[in-house]
Amino acid sequence: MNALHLMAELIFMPLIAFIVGMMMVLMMRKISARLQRRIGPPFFQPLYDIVKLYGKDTQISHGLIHDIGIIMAVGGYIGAEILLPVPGMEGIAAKGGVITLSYFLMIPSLGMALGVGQCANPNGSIGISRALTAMLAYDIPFILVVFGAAWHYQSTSLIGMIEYQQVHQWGIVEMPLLAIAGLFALQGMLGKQPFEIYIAPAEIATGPMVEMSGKYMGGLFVMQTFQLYTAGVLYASLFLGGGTSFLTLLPKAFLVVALPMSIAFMFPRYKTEDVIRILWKWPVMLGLISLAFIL
Amino acid sequence: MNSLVLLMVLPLFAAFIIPVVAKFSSKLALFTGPVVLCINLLLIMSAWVKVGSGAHAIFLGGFLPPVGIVFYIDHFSLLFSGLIASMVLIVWPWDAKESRLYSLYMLLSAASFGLALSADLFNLYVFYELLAVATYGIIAKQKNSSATAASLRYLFISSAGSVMLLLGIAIIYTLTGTLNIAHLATMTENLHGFAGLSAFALIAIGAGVKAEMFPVNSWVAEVYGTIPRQLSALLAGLISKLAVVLIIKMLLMVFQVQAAFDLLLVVGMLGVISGEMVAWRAKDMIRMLSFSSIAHLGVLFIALSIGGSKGLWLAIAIMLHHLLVKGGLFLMADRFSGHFDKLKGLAHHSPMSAAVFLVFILSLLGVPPLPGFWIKMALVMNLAELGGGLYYLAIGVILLATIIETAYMFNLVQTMYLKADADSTPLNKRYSASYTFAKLFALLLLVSMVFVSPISKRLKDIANHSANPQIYIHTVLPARYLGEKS
Amino acid sequence: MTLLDHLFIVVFSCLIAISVVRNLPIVDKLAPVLYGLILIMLVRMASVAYGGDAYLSSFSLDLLGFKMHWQFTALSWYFAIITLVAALASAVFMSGDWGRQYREGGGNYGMLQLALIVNVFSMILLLGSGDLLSLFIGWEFVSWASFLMMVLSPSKLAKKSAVKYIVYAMTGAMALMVAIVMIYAVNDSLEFEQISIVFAQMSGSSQVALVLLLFVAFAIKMGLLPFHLWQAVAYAETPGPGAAFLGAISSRMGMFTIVLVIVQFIGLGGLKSVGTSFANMQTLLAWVAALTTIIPTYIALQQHDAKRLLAWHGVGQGGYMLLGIIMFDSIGSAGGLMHVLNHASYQAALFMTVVAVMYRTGTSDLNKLGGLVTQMPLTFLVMLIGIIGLAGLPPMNGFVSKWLVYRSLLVNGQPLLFVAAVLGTLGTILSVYKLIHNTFLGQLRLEHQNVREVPWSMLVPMLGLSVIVFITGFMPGLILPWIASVQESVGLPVIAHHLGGIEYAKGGLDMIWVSGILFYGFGVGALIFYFLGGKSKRVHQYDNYAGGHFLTSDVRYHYSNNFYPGLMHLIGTWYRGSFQWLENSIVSVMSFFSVFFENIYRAKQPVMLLLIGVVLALLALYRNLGVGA
Amino acid sequence: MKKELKIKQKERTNPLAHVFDDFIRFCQSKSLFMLHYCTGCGAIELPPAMTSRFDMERLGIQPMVTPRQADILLITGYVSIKTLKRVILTYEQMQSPKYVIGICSCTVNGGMYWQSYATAKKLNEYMPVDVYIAGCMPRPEAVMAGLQRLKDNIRNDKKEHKGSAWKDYFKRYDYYLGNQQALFGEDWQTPTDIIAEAKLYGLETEETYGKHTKLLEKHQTPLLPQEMRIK
Amino acid sequence: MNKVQIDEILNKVNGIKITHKRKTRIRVDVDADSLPTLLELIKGRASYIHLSAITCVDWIADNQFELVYHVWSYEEKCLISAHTRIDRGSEKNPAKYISVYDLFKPADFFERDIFEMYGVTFIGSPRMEKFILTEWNGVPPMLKDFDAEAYVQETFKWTDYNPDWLQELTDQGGGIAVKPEDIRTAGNTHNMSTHRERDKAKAAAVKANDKMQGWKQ
Repeated sequence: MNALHLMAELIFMPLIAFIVGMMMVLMMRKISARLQRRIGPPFFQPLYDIVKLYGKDTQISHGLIHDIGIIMAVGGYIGAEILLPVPGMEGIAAKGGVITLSYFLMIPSLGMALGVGQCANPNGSIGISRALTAMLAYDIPFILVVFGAAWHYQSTSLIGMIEYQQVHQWGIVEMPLLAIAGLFALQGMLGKQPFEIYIAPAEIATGPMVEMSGKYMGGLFVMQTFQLYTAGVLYASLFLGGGTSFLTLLPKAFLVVALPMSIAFMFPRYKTEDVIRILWKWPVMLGLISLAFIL
Repeated sequence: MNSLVLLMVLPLFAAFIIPVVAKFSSKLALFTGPVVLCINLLLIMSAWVKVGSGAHAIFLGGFLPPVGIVFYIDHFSLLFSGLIASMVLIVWPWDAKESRLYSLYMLLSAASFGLALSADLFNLYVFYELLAVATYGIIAKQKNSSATAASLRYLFISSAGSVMLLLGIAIIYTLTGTLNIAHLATMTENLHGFAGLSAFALIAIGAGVKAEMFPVNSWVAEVYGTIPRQLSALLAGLISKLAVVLIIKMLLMVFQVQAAFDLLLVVGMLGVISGEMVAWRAKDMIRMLSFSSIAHLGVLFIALSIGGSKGLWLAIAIMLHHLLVKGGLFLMADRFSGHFDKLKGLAHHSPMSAAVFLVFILSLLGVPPLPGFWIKMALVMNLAELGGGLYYLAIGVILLATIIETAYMFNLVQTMYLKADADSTPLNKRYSASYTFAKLFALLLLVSMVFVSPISKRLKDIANHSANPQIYIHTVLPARYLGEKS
Repeated sequence: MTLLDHLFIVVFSCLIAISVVRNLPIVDKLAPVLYGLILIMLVRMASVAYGGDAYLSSFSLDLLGFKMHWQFTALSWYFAIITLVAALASAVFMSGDWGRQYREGGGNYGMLQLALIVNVFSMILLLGSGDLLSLFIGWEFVSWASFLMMVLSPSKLAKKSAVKYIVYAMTGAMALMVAIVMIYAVNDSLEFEQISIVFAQMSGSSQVALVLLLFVAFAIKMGLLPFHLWQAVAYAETPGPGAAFLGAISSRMGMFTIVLVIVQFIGLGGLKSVGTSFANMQTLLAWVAALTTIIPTYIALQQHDAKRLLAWHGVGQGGYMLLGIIMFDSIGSAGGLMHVLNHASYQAALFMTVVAVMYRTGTSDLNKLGGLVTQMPLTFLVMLIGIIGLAGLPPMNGFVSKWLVYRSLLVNGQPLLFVAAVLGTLGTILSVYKLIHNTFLGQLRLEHQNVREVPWSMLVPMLGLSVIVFITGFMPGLILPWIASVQESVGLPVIAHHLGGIEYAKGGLDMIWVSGILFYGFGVGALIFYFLGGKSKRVHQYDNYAGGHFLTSDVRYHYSNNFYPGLMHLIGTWYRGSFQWLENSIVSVMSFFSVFFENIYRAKQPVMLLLIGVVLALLALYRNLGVGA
Repeated sequence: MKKELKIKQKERTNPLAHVFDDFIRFCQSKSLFMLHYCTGCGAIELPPAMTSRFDMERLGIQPMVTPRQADILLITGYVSIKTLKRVILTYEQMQSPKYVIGICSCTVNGGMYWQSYATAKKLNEYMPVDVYIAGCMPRPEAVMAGLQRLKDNIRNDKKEHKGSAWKDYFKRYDYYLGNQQALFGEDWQTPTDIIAEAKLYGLETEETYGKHTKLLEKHQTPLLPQEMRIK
Repeated sequence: MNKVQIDEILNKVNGIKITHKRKTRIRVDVDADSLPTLLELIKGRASYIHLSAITCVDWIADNQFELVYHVWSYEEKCLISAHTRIDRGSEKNPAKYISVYDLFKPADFFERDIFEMYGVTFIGSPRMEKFILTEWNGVPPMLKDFDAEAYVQETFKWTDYNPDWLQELTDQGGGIAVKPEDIRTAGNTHNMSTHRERDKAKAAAVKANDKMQGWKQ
């Protein structure tokens, strides 16, 4: 791991994540448009949005913790991207296993929660309490999936999992039920339509993002790109054998993200307790059944 | 050695002289009692030195053993007589109005000395009755109606008890033809049948009335509630122990058999549980202390059921510890008593009395450095060594009792340390002898904490000496008589 | 006079010194110095923590045929160092301005200092015990010492909960006594080795009885599930930094004894042999631990008093320690042991922050606070580091020990336990955010406008503890050698470690790299935030979007009550009584019996009983005479 | 024509800044977040503009809920005086560069309610308006055309200076404040501190302060944000 | 309940004039002080339990207000509108009337609205305060003698309206023929007292405008 390689990984991994993430956001908005028989936004729309938000002349802040919250949100995800193995750049990913990665995904939500907390806006606080409850809901099936995968591949490092899958069949072939449970959990993780109670625009004015203006909102848009990218690549490396090169990894990642998106825009929004009830019932049951097979 | 008879004679004589002396000068009457007791104390000390490690028997009136009255002097009985003398001195009612109370106290001490020393059944029974009569008299002395009701109830129960005691002695007499304990000790085999055991049961329950044994101790709460605190300290602390001594004499010398031990064990356990449970609900200080003393006597019976010198040693240790703690607590109750709520905020008025109270409680519960812990530990260890389901049940009962004790004792302590508010009674701050004696007891307890091992060694010797029947028989029955027999 | 004797003498002399000087003003200066002195004495014995052999004390007592002697192993040293650091921090916290306010508020300050030193002395005594009897004596001392600490606060509820605690503690002590007696009865010796010898000879049922008794005794002190009802209320009501000390280490003495007795002498083989192959003792203990992580955490979620919330978390985290230890493999036990130190550090820091908030605002009720971050920024920083540690997120030490526990659950293939532990962690994250949000974030109330930061005498210990939380998180290698030597002394497989973390065949953990990446991410995020975006204008809290409504100061719109309504709809009904029924049932049985016995004593016809007895005796006599004659 | 007020905002000197500015202005024109304040009847025209037939998203315009995130403030229909207070508050809560589009003729000159005592007649007296879309409820095509016009204004704002009307609010704050005080009385105040914002971003001119701002200072002590203080 | 029965109940009120407009509409004229008894009567006896509205008409000429109480019956499927006249009062002693809040709870809102718009205070109504026009503290606006247009003329300044698109049109020679101000001033309606004169002036202005337009065809 010479210094140059390290520097390359540190800089390029988040960049790749950002670019691929933006393409995923575009795909998401195109899918929702197509489903509503609309044309949908132009190709570079996510880039325009982010640059416009960062280019705003004035933005308001409610205090130092508000700024630090957004920094933690973006920084947490940048850390998570570096831990996510990408073909050709696995140096650092070897250092932290899948448990560390799942914890890294919790840091941004906690950071954002702190930032929104200081905005002293009741809509934000209600949104955050729902976001954390939703996190509680989707993390149980997600952890079950991670447990099953780690147990099946006998290692917690993602690189080990990918090598295992290159040799044997893909994870989805050997653990179909677990893969479905993983998809369900992914639906909750991405925080899109059916489990989007914490951004309910009409009810609590986009929940946590109520006081985010200018570069703060830009930070959250960047976080969304990272979120989609991480979900896609993580699922791909867990179940679809990860890619030896970008050409094989990216289509899988895009497919993995496209599936929940197309489901998402068909659904209205669940109440908070229904989110928990559903995410604790079906994916957990699927996960346990498949674990029974694996163990 | 024969001067020891004076121990019993002097108080009797004083008991009848005091009313006459009181005619001339009440002050002289006041002091005759304590003077007599001091003389007795001196006699006991000299006897203690003379007896050394051996034992001595006094045959009254020159009659030879199986017939006459025998006094058996050894460290065990001297220890108890010493305790009697000092306890009666401590609780002496200096401010009693008329002299009849003094004579009753003299009668009481005489009976106690008799019980401690005499070595034959009938004599024991006589002194037991004398003791009962003396206590009725003292209890009835109180003016209020509840005292008379309590003494009436006590009269009924103890008379029934003494009837049972007499019946037991009668059965033994019919079986063996003799009443001298040493003589009985030589012919134990025909006493071990069913009749013998039922006799032992009768004697135990008969003496149990005074020793607050389970079925027959319902008088305890009422009597202690109404009589003055010093007297209840004497009764709970010492007199109950004398009744137990009676049982011990029978148990050790004659009835060293498993059935007897089991009887005592069961009765002890019932006593412990009933005492603790009711104490847990008690809302009044005196009622709580009396039921707690019932419980502790239950523990004493359990210790006795171990049998042999180990059992006796533990019993003595428990008796002494209970005397100090329960006696001290009752003496303390003189300063503050009554319903718990009235004790709120007591610790802020006089931190000293609260501290003393705390020391007594901690030793009662068996908190490590204090002697209570070592006694409880030794008791539980010995019970475990005996093995067997019943003994483990006994351990369980003792420890459960400790937990319940913690609960209600510390409820009381907690109310003490709360902020005082309107309706808590002000402490009667006037100087009272019993409070100083309570502090003395506490001091004794703390001092004994340091010398635990030497004291325990001394008690072990006493127990070994007095627990084996052979020494007893040889001292009481002269070799001549024995030679013929064997 | 070995080093251990020096330690005992120094601790005892400190006890005497403080008890003498406790009501004089110089106790504020003296107490921290004394604790520092004891800490130095302990550090001198550090060789035992780096693989050295145990220190034997020259004292030995022979009472009533029981021999007692004292020794200091790596395990006792590890717990002792945590106790001393926690005691030093709370002493410094106590002796400054908080002490002055406590004195003016009518509290008995001298007694609190005395209680702290008594606690430390009894804990050192327990940790140094060499055989079962000295263990028991130390155990009683510790129970009574923490009772003394709890009973000091003037409120009536505190005294009631203290009495409830002492009853629980005495039950535990009695259970321990029965176990010791069972061991002693076999071959009359109270040495620790006896436990394994006796356990081997014992029949199946008495084995179960022995293990259950031992576990009940230690579980009560540690507040594991069936006996957890006393701990939260008792620790929450203890005055100020006393709660910090008790919360941090007092209940972990149960963990010390579990490791010492059950893990070291009964061991995995013993536990597995007890009970059927499927439901053996190890799975039972594991499930008690798992339930202890979940249930108290979700009770904590409902509390609206900050101290109560933290106390309930103390109970919950105890479950992690047991879960780690009960796995008996190198990383699991390392996780359990390390969690003791980690939890002690951030629990003490969090309790101190709550006390600091109470010092300034007078209340710890989460529904009456809010927006204090601008007024008390340093306290906020300490609480932030504390809650990151408590929630177990990367840069802090809580993450390392939780990672170890998860890793061992993964290796041992325990999916249900794994999910239970994760449920506990997520519950912690939720309730911990509620804590920091309701006190420090959100709308600042009118009455707290001029609240200022707490004085330095309270800040220094808090910041010190949070530095410990961060350092041991960033470089867990600092304390892993201690844990390795403990594992070795207790007979567990030793963990392979380096400064950054743990090497493990199938995926280790390197905290230096992980934290490095995290801080690199934060750096890049800050870079993006400050350089790409323009200047941002700070605005007042009333300049807020409220659907076009003009916000004014008399409207209180800080969202704090019923913070997780969705979750509470779903699981709220299960937790209403928070298992209070468990306790009430025992009490009602007890009072039933006592009423029953009381009636016996009040019954008017005891004489009847006697007469029946007499008649029986007569019958026996008649029968006997018939036979005898 | 009103004279060109020089603002103190320093023009960025380095050429890269200009390239950067052009790119940002291009992106601003391509992505606009719309907050439509359905005051009057014009609001019903916007759903069709957003849905499949006209699809505003093609132009990069998304509906947003809170003023903090929004760039365009669509005032659809007559603005009663009571509503005008909320509209001004919302406008001030939006972050610049912000644009106001007045849909329906009621915002232009009072429309059919021109003689009503309760409605504000000209919207641009109270806040700078970029684009008016006349029509007593203009059809969605007109709305789309208006939005397209706004995008063009933003893109070539450097030449035509039609895209930065928002600066006018800071430059001639006193004029706007005067009109507002005329309607709502002298003690009219909003929680946002426009004067401090103008100072911070260097958008103040001599016309920002005047008689009306003095009146404002008399009635309102500006809400200073609580700063973190250690001691 | 047919027409005869309802008339028999209504005639209990002395001085009442009943006109049956339709099966579902009955108009009743009654003097001011006997209206509450009428309402109580029809509510109690004839199941007219729903007071759907109270309206007020400003007869400025007769210096009177006319209060109309519309009461609906669900059983009869019929509405009784009770008309009454109260004195209009003046600046110094404003118009007063008794409130029917104790009979019909919704009356609270209707009376509050009439108080705001016409200045009639209802004694006994719970909240006699501003309802909709919280910003308005001038004359009650629905009164006839309040001229909204005059108010508008002096509060709002009509700046000349020549936006740049109009500039371009005029440069190409087009533009507005008759400026809106001319129509407004030509029409000059604000001092016309009756509608008819205003309409006549408006028609003249429009004809002038068409004439101008003529040249464009």
